[in-house]
Amino acid sequence: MTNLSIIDKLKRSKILDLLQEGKRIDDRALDEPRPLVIDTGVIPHANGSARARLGDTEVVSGIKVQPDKPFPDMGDKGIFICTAEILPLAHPSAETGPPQPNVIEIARVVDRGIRESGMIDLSQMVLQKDKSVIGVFADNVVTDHDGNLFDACSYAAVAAIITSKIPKWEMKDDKPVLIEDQASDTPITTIPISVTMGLMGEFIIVDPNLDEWECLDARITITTNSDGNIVALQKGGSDGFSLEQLVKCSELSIVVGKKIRDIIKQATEGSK
Amino acid sequence: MTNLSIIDKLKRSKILDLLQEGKRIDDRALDEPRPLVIDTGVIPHANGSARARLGDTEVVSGIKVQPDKPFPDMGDKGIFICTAEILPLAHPSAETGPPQPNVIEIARVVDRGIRESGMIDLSQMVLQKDKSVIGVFADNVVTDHDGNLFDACSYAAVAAIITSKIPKWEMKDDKPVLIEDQASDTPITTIPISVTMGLMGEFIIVDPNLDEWECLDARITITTNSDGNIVALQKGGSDGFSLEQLVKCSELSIVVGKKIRDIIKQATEGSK
Amino acid sequence: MTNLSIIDKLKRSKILDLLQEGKRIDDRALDEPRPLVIDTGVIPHANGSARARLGDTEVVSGIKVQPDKPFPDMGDKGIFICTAEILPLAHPSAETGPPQPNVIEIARVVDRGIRESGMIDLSQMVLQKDKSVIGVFADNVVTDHDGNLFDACSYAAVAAIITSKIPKWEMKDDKPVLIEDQASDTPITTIPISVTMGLMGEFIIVDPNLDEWECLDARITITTNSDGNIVALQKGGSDGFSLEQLVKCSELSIVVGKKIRDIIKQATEGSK
Amino acid sequence: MGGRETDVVLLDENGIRSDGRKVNETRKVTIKVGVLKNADGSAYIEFGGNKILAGVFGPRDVHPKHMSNPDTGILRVRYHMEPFSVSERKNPAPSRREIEISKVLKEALEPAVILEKFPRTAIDVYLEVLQADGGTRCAALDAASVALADAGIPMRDMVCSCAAGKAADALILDVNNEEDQAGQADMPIGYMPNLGKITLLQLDGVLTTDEFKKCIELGLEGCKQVYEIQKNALREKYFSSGDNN
Amino acid sequence: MGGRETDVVLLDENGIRSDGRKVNETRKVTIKVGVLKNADGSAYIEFGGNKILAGVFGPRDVHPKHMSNPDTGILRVRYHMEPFSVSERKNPAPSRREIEISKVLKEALEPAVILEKFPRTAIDVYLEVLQADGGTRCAALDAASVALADAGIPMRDMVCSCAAGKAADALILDVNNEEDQAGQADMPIGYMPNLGKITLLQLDGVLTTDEFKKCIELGLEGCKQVYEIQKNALREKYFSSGDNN
Amino acid sequence: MGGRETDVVLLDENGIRSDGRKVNETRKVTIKVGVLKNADGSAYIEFGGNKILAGVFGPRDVHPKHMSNPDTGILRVRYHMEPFSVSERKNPAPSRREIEISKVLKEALEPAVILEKFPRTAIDVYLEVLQADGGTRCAALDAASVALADAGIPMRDMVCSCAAGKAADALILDVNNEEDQAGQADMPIGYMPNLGKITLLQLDGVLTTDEFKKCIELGLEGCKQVYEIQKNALREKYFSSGDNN
Repeated sequence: MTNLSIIDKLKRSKILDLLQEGKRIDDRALDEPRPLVIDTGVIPHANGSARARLGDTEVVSGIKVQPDKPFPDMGDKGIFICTAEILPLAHPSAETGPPQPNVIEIARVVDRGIRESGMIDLSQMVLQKDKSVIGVFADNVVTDHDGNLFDACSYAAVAAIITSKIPKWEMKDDKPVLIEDQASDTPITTIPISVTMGLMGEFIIVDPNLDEWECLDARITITTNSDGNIVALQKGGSDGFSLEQLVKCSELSIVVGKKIRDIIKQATEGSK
Repeated sequence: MTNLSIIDKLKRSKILDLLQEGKRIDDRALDEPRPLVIDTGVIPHANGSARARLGDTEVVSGIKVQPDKPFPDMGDKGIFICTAEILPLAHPSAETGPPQPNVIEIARVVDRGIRESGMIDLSQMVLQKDKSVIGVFADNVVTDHDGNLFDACSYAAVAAIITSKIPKWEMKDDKPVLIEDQASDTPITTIPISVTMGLMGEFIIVDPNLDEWECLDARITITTNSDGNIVALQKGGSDGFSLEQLVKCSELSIVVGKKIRDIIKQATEGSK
Repeated sequence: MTNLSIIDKLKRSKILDLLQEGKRIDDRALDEPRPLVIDTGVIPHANGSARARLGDTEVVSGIKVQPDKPFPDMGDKGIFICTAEILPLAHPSAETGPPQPNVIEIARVVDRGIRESGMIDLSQMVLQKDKSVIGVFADNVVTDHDGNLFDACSYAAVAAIITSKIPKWEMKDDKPVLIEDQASDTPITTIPISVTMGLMGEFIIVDPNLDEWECLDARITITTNSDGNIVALQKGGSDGFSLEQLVKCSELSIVVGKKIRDIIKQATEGSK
Repeated sequence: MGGRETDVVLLDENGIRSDGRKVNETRKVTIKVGVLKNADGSAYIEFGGNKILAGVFGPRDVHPKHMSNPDTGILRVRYHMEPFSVSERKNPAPSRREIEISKVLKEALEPAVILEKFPRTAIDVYLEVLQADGGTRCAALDAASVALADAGIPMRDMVCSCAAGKAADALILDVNNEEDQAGQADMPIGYMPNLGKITLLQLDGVLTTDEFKKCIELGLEGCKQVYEIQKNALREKYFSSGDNN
Repeated sequence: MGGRETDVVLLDENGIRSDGRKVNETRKVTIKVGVLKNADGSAYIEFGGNKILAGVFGPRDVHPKHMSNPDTGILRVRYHMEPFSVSERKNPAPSRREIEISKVLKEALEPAVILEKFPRTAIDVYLEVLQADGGTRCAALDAASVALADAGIPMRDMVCSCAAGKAADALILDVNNEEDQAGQADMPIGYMPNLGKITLLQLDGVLTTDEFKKCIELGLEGCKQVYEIQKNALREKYFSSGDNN
Repeated sequence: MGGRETDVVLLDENGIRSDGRKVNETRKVTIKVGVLKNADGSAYIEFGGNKILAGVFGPRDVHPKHMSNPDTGILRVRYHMEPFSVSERKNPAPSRREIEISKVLKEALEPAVILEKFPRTAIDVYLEVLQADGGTRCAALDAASVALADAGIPMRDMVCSCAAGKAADALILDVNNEEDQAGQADMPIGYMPNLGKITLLQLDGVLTTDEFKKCIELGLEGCKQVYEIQKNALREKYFSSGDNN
């Protein structure tokens, strides 16, 4: 906490005072995420797309599907790559240039949640073993930044993937050739949902907004799958958690995750 | 104009006073380019080369011709790539390091003038459709900078291309193999000439030198082909043109372009 | 010398005073290198490795052997690439980021000594002419920096190469396939040893430590092979040598080089 | 103007283009103002299939300081395409094309923005292409002007922008992606109607001088149509409450 | 958790792992303190096949100055792999993975280091992986704590670290490279035993909530074992002369 | 010294080299002074097929300031090859080879330039290889010295440079590209004749100690010949008006 500015320290003290009374700065319950609105098909030329608005944080995710080479030693699987970028119009403090460590972390945590859950059945995406596979690229751009980019990017990417279509390619002369108008649904096995929680003093708050985010002691992102199992996790921030706090977070991640999953399911149902 | 330094403002006011009297700072007429001297064959090891000296601006252009992969979806055409660099010895203000936006603009405007005119018949430069084509690289280096690099680079590149030879390759085992001593003339269909004009107050001046360049209101580069048609155009600078001014510029670009084209034709004739 | 700081000038004057009396700041003779300790096999997972401790300068060298494409026009030879990096924990002044010119020079001088001596018989490392060859990568990392990184990196790399093994690959379907448990000794033809000497005033000192290094007038690195011939040489620093001084340096490089070669031979004998 | 071979009929016997438009008709343009919470001004434009977001910050301090100008504010413009905005996924690093367009758009906006009022500061315009469909630079310029106005930046005029060009030997307004690929000329134009100044002008392709003049005139008509849409979008945000409630 | 197919039996019928360990057994860990001459503090750890060097500089001045904080010191951590540390030679440029791990390790160490005492300065921790064998981030964190202590940096506690995970349907301590490739879950944990705080926690793989809790508890046992080794290593350097001579 | 196989006879039975020279003969060298308008000093050298432009600026201010030295001026040298200067088009980004040669040439020039006279300033030497034909670093060094003199920079002596080497078992002066590719040794030498100091010395290839000494001596003969050409070039620019008019 010592690395906070004076303004952030004052903010933190005000937020903590409210938390003592069981309240949050934007009147939410401690375990209540901000309203989530998912719009799909926002980039019709992409193979899949979605806009997630989580409170005042907004992310657009576009999916591109194209043939690629497999990763080494993974010749029997398609590839999945997830990126994130905070567009400079998303916040006065956002910077252009090569991605900073905090943005790399967001991209990798979102990527791992999707990858480790096995959400996309990548074994169905091989054109020719060891030579040519289908690649799914999920690029997330933050257009408005009001905190908790982990979850907003994750929800946008997951919704975009659910609604995405895989074009058909056939191998000809060792090269993949596109077969027009034969796209099929992306093979989805589960819906991974990340839930990010902040620690401030002894309080655990779900989906911190930017004011809260800037004066958290620590944070944790837990991703669960449709079966209610934990598939990925990332601790961050300058303090630590007790074992009890972590157990509480894991329980929260399942309860909150279920609600979010339902919202995403509903939003993406029509567009399949 | 507000972003000019005090010195540039004084310079601008002096240049404008002269223009009111129909004079330029170096005694040229408003529609008169600086003397152009073209030397060809200055880099004998290259496949083509030329030095253009436009007043005190000097550019060396070297052509390298080598097999390459075609651009995607352009498998039935050779490739043409044009670069520009202001060498640090060209001016005290020139910087080393990755190319700045102004240099990228120069390279792209010169490139477009040559490409859009269809100067080189790239359809004759295919070794194997979709797999292997001939690439023509025109690299322009500015060795002395006294303004209007657009035209100086363009003239050097065009002269170098006219004098260039294409070596012969044949496909063997899917790879291009050089056939020695069988170079042929580069297939030229037209000679594109760019003419850059500056706007200062109400005056349009052709081929601004560096003193003029630094206090222009706006500028325009118009490239015309041997038939006297316009093939490329780029407006720059911090002000705008009226429609009448643009029509006048288009007329100037044809008249001046014709004179320049004659100089380049004459300079390159011997070396073909 | 004028580009020395005041501290360095005082240090230089003290070192010079001692040299007048035939002494060095760490009590060595002028032609005496620091104690050299070579440990091999320090990175068992690599194909070869060694740690060289030269006085308080320490370098770890690891060898990776893997199939690669040959250099253009060198299709009948394997490739050898040598790098160097001063790890930031090696010295308070070491910087992270892309390699600085002084580090690039070290890597290239070490590389040339090994390459020009023909130490590794690269003609034995071809899998398929012009298509696939074996590459030997010698990466040197400096873990403690007390001057004369040229020699410390060179000794570590040479020892690591001597102890390295080349796995066996066979070509199948135009691709190299690893044959397990068939590694053979790297074919060594000679042992190149670099000896770096500093010039201060009229004195030539062998293997300058960091205090000496920082106030040298000039330096020279001479690499000799097992036959006592000179195979590579690099002058550096802000002054020059007389012909007589260079002849003396060449003699020193052979005498000192022989001693160092014996140490490395002994250290690597067991591990072959 | 790739001049690529294609089977598409760019103009049919009735003078109707491949997407159903007449030669002097623009695609559908819609602009929304103030779509972002954090930017000082913002706009979202759909121009045919183009979808572009513009955000403006400033006037604000310049870092590093030596980039600032004690006599005037500076305008900085970044045009950027999202990886998913084009048919082949775009590498996230800025391309030479994006760098050039950023510079051209900056110089198209500078004549409009009254920068002298804000010495030592910068006004930053960020243009994000979410979906590209031919003519992104014109659409981006339109959105940028509106976002600058939304940010309360004093302006001499708004810059409106539309391309004109040539396809199937006819001069056409607002060149779409197909016409850009297979057509004969594409000329993006930026215009300040009140001042009568053309601040953006580029051309790829071949035009006679006569066609050149007519092509500009055609393009200016398109610009003026867009200008009305820009003004309506601003009016809607700032005056709609009075009208509708 | 690539879940790659493999012929390796990760756990035999007697509950013995492929490298001969029991499920609740760590690999061999040895730590040497003060191995570098120039660093203010240093440590070398061998954790199974991992070989990692940690060096600490500071508190020292920050360049450029504007990166410093007038209220507190800052901690900077770089985790870096040598090109020869992994089976396929690694490109020397820092990977996205290395950048993320550097950040995660920094945030795992920050709770331990008393930075407020050194305003305007930086403490730099450099972690060099000479050989990687699964679990490098845990081993690097262990070495970092010891090197910080060796540098005399005041700390609230030392951070000790060890992974737990799941393979062949059993929870296992200290996941090795083979188990990481073919197993079901890998969860690196960093812990401050005296304060009872978990400062590093990541997870790849699938666990039920019940397994999650048990897995942390198993991992904390491993952490505590490493903690003793860390303390012994420091004791050996600073107090061995009295004992042995 | 690639030692590549080749059909070329590097030395015939009469001791004549593949390009017609004797073993102790340099290629043709011509130097022109003051060829650039904007540089403070400049020179253009043709050394055999090498064509190199040298430009000098300074003494001038150093940016950023902290790179300057309050006790002395600093010399900065950039050696750079144009993309079209070599047979395979060169990538425009500076290669490791160019960075090393820049450093070596800087250290070859430093002994000659009286930098103490210009504290806090920089003298910049830019060397542009328009066409390369073996021995570019020597030719660049020759041009650099002349350009420094043309810029009026005070010098202790001019550095002249020429390579010696070994091919077909004979020691040869001024190794050309063919001899560099197929020969046995190449040793670039830089020399200040008045001070008797060798300021550039590198070697690729194999020499006995005896050959080493003879090779330097041969190279120094070449250097001295170039020295005369350098002086004549300067004389021609600065004193030719008196002689010729």
